[in-house]
Amino acid sequence: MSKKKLIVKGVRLDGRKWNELRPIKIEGGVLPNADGSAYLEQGRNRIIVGVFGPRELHPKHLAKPHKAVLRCRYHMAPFSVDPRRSPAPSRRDTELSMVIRNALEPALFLERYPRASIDVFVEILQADGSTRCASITAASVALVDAGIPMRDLVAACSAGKIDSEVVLDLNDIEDKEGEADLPVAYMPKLGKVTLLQMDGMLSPEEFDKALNLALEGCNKIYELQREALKSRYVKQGEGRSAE
Amino acid sequence: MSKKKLIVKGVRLDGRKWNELRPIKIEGGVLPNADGSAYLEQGRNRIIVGVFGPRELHPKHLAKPHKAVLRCRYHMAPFSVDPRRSPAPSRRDTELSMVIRNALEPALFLERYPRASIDVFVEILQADGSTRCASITAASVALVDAGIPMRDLVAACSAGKIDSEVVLDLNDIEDKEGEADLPVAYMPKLGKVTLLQMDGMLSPEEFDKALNLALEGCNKIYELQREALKSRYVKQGEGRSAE
Amino acid sequence: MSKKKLIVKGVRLDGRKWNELRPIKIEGGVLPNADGSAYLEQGRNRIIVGVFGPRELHPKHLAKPHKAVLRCRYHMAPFSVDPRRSPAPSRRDTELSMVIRNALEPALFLERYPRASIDVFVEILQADGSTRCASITAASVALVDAGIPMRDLVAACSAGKIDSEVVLDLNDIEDKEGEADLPVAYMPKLGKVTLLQMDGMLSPEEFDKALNLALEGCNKIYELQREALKSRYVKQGEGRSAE
Amino acid sequence: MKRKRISTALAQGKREDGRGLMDFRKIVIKKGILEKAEGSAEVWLGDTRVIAGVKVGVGEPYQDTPNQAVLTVNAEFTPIASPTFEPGPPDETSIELARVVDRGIRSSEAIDFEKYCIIPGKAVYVIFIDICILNYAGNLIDASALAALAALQSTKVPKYVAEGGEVKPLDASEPLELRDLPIAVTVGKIDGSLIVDPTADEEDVMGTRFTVTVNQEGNICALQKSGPEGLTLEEIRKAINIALEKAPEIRKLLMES
Amino acid sequence: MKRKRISTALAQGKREDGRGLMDFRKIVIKKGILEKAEGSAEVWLGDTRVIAGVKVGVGEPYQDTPNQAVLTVNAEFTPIASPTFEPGPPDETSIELARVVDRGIRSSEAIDFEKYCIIPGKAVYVIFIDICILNYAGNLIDASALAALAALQSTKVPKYVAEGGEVKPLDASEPLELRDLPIAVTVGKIDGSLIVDPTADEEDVMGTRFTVTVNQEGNICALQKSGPEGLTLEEIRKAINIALEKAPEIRKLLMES
Amino acid sequence: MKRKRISTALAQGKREDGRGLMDFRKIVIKKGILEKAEGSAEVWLGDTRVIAGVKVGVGEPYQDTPNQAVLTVNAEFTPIASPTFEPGPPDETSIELARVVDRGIRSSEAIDFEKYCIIPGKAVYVIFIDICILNYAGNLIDASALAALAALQSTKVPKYVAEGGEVKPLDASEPLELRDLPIAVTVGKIDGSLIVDPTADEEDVMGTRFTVTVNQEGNICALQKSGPEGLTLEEIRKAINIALEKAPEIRKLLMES
Repeated sequence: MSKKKLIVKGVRLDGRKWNELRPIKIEGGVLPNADGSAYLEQGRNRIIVGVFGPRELHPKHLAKPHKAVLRCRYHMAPFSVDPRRSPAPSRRDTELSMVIRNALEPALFLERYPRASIDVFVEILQADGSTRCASITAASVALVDAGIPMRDLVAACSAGKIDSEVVLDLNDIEDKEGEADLPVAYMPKLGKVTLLQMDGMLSPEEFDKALNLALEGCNKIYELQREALKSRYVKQGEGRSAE
Repeated sequence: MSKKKLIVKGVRLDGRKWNELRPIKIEGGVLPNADGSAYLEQGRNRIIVGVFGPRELHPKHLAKPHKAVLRCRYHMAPFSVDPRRSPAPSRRDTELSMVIRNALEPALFLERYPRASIDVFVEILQADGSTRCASITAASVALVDAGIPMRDLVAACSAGKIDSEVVLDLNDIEDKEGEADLPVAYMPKLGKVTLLQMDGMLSPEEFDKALNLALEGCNKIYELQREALKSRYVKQGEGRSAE
Repeated sequence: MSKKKLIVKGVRLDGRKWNELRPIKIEGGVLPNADGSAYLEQGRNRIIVGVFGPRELHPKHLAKPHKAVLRCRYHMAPFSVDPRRSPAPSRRDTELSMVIRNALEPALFLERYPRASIDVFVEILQADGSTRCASITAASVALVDAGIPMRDLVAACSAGKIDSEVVLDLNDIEDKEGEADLPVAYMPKLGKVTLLQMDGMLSPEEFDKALNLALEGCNKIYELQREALKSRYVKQGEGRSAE
Repeated sequence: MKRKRISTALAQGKREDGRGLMDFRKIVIKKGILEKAEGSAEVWLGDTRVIAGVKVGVGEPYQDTPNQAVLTVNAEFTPIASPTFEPGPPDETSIELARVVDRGIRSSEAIDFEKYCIIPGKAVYVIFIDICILNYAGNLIDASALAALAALQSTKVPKYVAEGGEVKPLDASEPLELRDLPIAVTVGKIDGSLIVDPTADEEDVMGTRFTVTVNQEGNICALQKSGPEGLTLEEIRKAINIALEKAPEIRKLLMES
Repeated sequence: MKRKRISTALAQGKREDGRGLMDFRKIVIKKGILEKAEGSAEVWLGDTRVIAGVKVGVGEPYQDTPNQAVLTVNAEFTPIASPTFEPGPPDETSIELARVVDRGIRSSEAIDFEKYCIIPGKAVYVIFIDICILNYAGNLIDASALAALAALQSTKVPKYVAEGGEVKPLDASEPLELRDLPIAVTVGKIDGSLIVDPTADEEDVMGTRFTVTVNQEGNICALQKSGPEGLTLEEIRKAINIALEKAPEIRKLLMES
Repeated sequence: MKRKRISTALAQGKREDGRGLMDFRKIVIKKGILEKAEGSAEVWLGDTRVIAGVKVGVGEPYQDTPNQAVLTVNAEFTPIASPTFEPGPPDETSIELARVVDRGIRSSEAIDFEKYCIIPGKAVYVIFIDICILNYAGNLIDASALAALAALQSTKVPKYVAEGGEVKPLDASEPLELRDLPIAVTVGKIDGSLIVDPTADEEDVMGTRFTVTVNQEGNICALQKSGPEGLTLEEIRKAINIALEKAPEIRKLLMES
């Protein structure tokens, strides 16, 4: 649907190469009241995640006898997008809350906490494309910050197609004007993809290329998550590619 | 409120005489998952009813210690009318759900199932006038299909006044452009009227005539219900009058 | 924000002096079904309050083990204002329900009724400015009418600033076009202010003057409340000042 | 117990409160009780107390009736009206109440909707009737229909003119023109006896509630049967006759108020 | 127990109901089943039964796409479809279902949205696809996507013309032009086995649900992974290949219906 | 226990956290933290953390103020801010918070609403202030009022022109003009002691919360008393004086941030 050129002489509008991530900053333990938390910037995305639990689930009839219930909420601040959006949840919010939950669940030992809930609340303060991936990346760090044991960290990154090229980590305009968006979440140690959606059109070959590129992005982000958890803070400078 | 002629030379716009029902098709047992079900066509009405129960009622505080709770929902598919309607329930839907419940309740032995619920869900796939009557007719068959004992079948049919004439079984345009609409539900064996509403204007004499005509219609439909229950399927051809 | 003159030659648009209350009528025990009730007219305000309780609180999980829960609802009839308003509660209604609850609570012995609720329902039939004060005045009488012991009656009255003058008991146009509105509720015997809000702009000196004026108004209204409780009915004629 | 008390009385042709089966409680009608609404009325039916307010504005017509005014009837059961009423959005009972009142007014063509069109397809009068139940002591439909009608009788319609496709308010108003006075009469059936104007206790034990709305000329302009029991043909005819007989009495009261 | 039964069958390369892992249940497609909707279709996938209705109207375009028609897909799980479905507003599952169907149609550019613009920035066609689940027996996405497409195939678009900035209806209609036929194929994973067209019981024990939507030219136009387990790269590739293979078979059925 | 600890400290003229009765916690103000909003700010008041975002658009004015911009203030208690907050629509507390912040800005006439009218009666600027509570540690009103004001200070208003009755955007913006800086100071009463800037624990045991909003010239531009206890005249005067004294200190911080 695009008319505007998104890649000019091999360079994307924000100056990146096809296989380059946006600058990323991750910080754990940013909220005093939450059991765990993380703040993430990826390009102009600003996301804060708070984790509560394992804790007693209310109302009790929703509790499960043999495992914890993982609850996720993806929520956008009214000022996070242009024009301002209503604070009431949209259908998109509902779907994203669900796919984020599905992306995180394989990493957790829910069976260890019968009758409990683990609550992951994602607040999008500013949205700039690929927010569901960034939310999963941040939530993963917040879960570790909460002291909740995990099988592996879940790292997430999108790939996509713009101006007929497969590229990494779509920003807002690339998502809206581009030809395909492929958000992926991955547990690198376990080799499992836990989020996989696609919008737009890709040939099977392009899909293969885009999936591999997204996984490279996930691996890179995985390293940043681990650094952030070691030092409580990590910032990846500009101009670093995924390879 | 009408300008357009609805009866021309004794014949209604769809070709019927004043005392003629629209073609009717009734089929029981059409839904694998429901405890009982029925599908009904009456003119261009397409209605499907599913019955569940007697079953445990949730939430429990709504249960009654000495009898079952009958719950009815009248619901129109968004594409059932023109223009498309919102799937959220309207005030009309709420009222119709209530009058349908009141029309069916006298036929049931609710006192036999304390703490239980019997749920009757009506889905209007296409609406063409007198849908509340058609819903009751179909629900009655679905209740029997569910194996729920009944004092009598409830048969329902409307009469009304169009172009100053009392006529049987109003269709959509006759309902909207006509002078009166009198939906009636009846238990023929017990001689009890369980639904009776009126919209529009009738003299006491016209009311008597219309009520009697509607009851004749109910008797005819009652036969069709019984045939449908015997053979699981009945189709009444075109051009058969209520007498 | 005002252009129109609200005081002409020392006289307000409705003929009052700066320190004059509007005509007031209070009547207790007006509703057969409520445990206590009161009807109040103040200018063109028409307010009816019903009180229920102390009674068992539903749902039970909201009950408090050591005290009663006081619940208040401020509700405007759709025809109480111009243009007609939706019957759904507005944000203003929610805030006013809360400040009315806070204004009444200090007068009640909630600790005497653990697990119970006391419900105060305010219906504004016609609104003409300072309705929150009038609601508190009426609610206080309704609580006594319900036989609920009170530390003191709560009397309420607004003061404000219009055309640069501090005046008593703002009506609708004075509230909308004036420079400040100061609603106050007071327990005269105990010397406690239980409602205090302000909208608009006052210098500290003007605030002092307005607060004192409002308290004089409260004292006057307090007398009327006591008369109403003695005789079940009181009507204060026109043209009586607060002094 | 309540049931037994009521039944025993009915068996002797009387009501719990001493009334005969065909007697209404005392009816009090006050019109024009509010200054800010375009129309208003208060009705007492024994201890049942109802206020109706009419607000008149300007808005767009419905697409399928471009030259007709819009009428909306709404009912609220305020929580002061009964210890069992809870605040909240309208439930099934208040929706039914509003719709039965609406049907009576609409079917009788009491309001000439085409007269209250300002610019066809663009601007028409929008008439809101809001019914507010202040005390519930049975027979809300009859009380509400009466209050709505009394409020309409007191209604002053603000004048507007169309100027160059725009609607301009004039500083004038005139009484709403009413072409009919439809009266709702509700008949209850308890143990096979038919009664009018049931109390709350009677409604609790009543098997059927049947409302017949009758216009000035003695025609029927709305019917609503409710409740978990059926009616025989005989009972329907009796109820219709009761309503045809009672309606003029109540209409007289309304016109004299 | 259910789990064991299903697993045992799968271990022998079979399904509980006797199907092979790559077999769909019997598919029945009926187009144009309703007269009042502009388009309609009913689809059976074994006992799963879905109706889709298409309504076409005229409305305003979105601000950021002033010369494009508006498409809205909505799904309702009616309470007749399963004893566990409750009436109420759409939940997470029905929202996801509608959005996955929507994405397939939109990404494949099956509808030329610019063609269905009437007055740029002012009036465009508004196309509603409403999906109504009548019986739930698993694999709602594939059934719903198919029903939506079949309903679009049967759709007659009423004609409108722009006259002096106003939209006028003509008494004519023409078939909706479809440029593609995107087919959704859902693959489930149970105990490491991949299967197509899962039943309700299989869905209950399934760790992952992965839907691949494939267009006419064999390109991928939507993906949706769901469920609490992950997929390996190998499994993803296999699933994609299954979809690429199955989609043309189903498209053939659709075209022949 | 908590109560006793707090009371014991207050009896000795101190706070649980070592502050004096009239000391605010550390205040940090960051303006312009978001690129996409027209204005934004983050405020820390000790551990209380609040973000305010300002969005500016164009819309219709209210009928009774046809030549004035529209201001809407909204507050959300996000569930990350406290283990006891639940997601959902605004409750009584967040509505009160938003309305108190709104009242301070409106009463001080900090924004010249008439200046931000584009076409009288048709198009005006619509200014949304959304307050997002990220961590709750008491005194949300003061923190939120401060964040809202700081966000307004950072706001760039996109320029529009009226051309032939239509609104056209220009590719330019200019800072929002603020004519005043109203500061909210909340005073709490515990056991008869007045304190400023209460913590969450202090709020739990506080009988009264009294917020005084003070403008640049030392006038009072909003008051809000809350909580289940009353105030004496003496306490009201003291609280007003505390606010008149504290407000300039906080305003200075705001202007220097």
